[in-house]
Amino acid sequence: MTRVKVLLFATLRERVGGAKSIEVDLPDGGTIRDLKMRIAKNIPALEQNMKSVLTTINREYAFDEAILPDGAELAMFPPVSGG
Amino acid sequence: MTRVKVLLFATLRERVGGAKSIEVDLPDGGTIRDLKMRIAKNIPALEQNMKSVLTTINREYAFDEAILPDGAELAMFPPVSGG
Amino acid sequence: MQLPNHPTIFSITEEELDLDALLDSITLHSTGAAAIFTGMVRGVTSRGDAHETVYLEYEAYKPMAEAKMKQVADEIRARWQTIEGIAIVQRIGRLYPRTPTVLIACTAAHRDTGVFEAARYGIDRLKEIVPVWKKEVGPNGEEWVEGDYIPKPGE
Amino acid sequence: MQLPNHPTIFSITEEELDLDALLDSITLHSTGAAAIFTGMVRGVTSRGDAHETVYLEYEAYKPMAEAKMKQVADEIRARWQTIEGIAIVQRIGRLYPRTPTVLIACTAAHRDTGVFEAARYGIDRLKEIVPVWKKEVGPNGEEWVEGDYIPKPGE
Repeated sequence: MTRVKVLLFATLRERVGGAKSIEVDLPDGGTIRDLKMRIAKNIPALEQNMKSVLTTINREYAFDEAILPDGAELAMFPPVSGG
Repeated sequence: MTRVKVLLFATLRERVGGAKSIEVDLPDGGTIRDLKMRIAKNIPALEQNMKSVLTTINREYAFDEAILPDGAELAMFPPVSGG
Repeated sequence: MQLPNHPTIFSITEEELDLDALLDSITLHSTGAAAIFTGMVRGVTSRGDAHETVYLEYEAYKPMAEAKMKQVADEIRARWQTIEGIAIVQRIGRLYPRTPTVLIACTAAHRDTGVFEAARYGIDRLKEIVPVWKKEVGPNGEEWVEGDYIPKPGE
Repeated sequence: MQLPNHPTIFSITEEELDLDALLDSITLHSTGAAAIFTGMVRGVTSRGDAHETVYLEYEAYKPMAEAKMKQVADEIRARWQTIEGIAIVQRIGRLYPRTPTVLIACTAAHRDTGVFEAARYGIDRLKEIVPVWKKEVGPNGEEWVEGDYIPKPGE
């Protein structure tokens, strides 16, 4: 098991009371899909968000099959709305 | 005969030593074409310019057939090049 | 088509252009987007007859130029009825390389209803019908820049 | 395709946008044209779900947002090789109606080689891939604005 830290933004951050990040334990070699499933299970406030959330690994968009590298910077947020 | 004053800009003004305007005597009821012919004849420095010059009456573009109204503001200049 | 609160700014000026102030003056409470075009004096030109420029000397037939700027703004409003504010400013006098010389700015509620096209139309029309001329002064002498557009009746 | 002297400015900032300074920073000796897009906070919105806005609260994933702005600039240079300078700036924090929030500016030697299209492309891409969000605060409560673009692998 590895403990991974995930940065949260916008609605996701609000759902967890303003926390800038959460930490989750995952089996080694876990994927983005595993991460989302674990968050949906462990943090009920974020369960709904896991369906449409965008995920990044080291500041690049990453998708369900991607394996989480050791020590990577992970983030989750809704589709962007800047401008 | 009426004496008309014509404002000059850009190359035309330079051709007459920087004068901002010239004055020409024209028969009453004269047109832009008459004005250009008279200038070409009376002011040799401007003869070449009369072929491609733009003319305005009261700050609107005017063409060869237009009759010069009494007391109108007349101007002549080359195609514009601002920006 | 100009609504009473839709600002139109046009001027021939010898002052430095202030983009932030001009933009502010055409921003309404309903404005969400602006497209701004500016032209600058090029110190070096590669396209066509390649050359260097020391400075440009701009001259205008001021009252007619301002009237034609107003006409360009009216033409923009007739084509893009979504446009809220319009600013058209031409700086004149002696202007050196890198100096902004002209500005056309158009505002609207959203970016996809014509602001870019309106600003492009505005600068194209300004270069056709607004009576402003420039003399180019280079290392080897000076030359008036001549346009090539002949206005048609009604323009 | 970026030449060594072709400036690219990108930033997430809490400071007021300074259009004149930004334009100056992407103006070369060979520059003759600039297209600038700015977005502002609308106080009143008529299109779609009509509503009023008291202010917007912007938030960014700053290091990734700046990296994605750099990517947008690279995409612009790959598409329009005539572009000289590019500035992309997003202001964040609490921003009130009429305030410019975002700027995309592109410069080139001439106006007819893509500056307008490049600036339009830039703001469209920023709204797709640059991680910035806004919460809208109105007279009757607040709501996060949700985008609808899902980046594809490699974006």
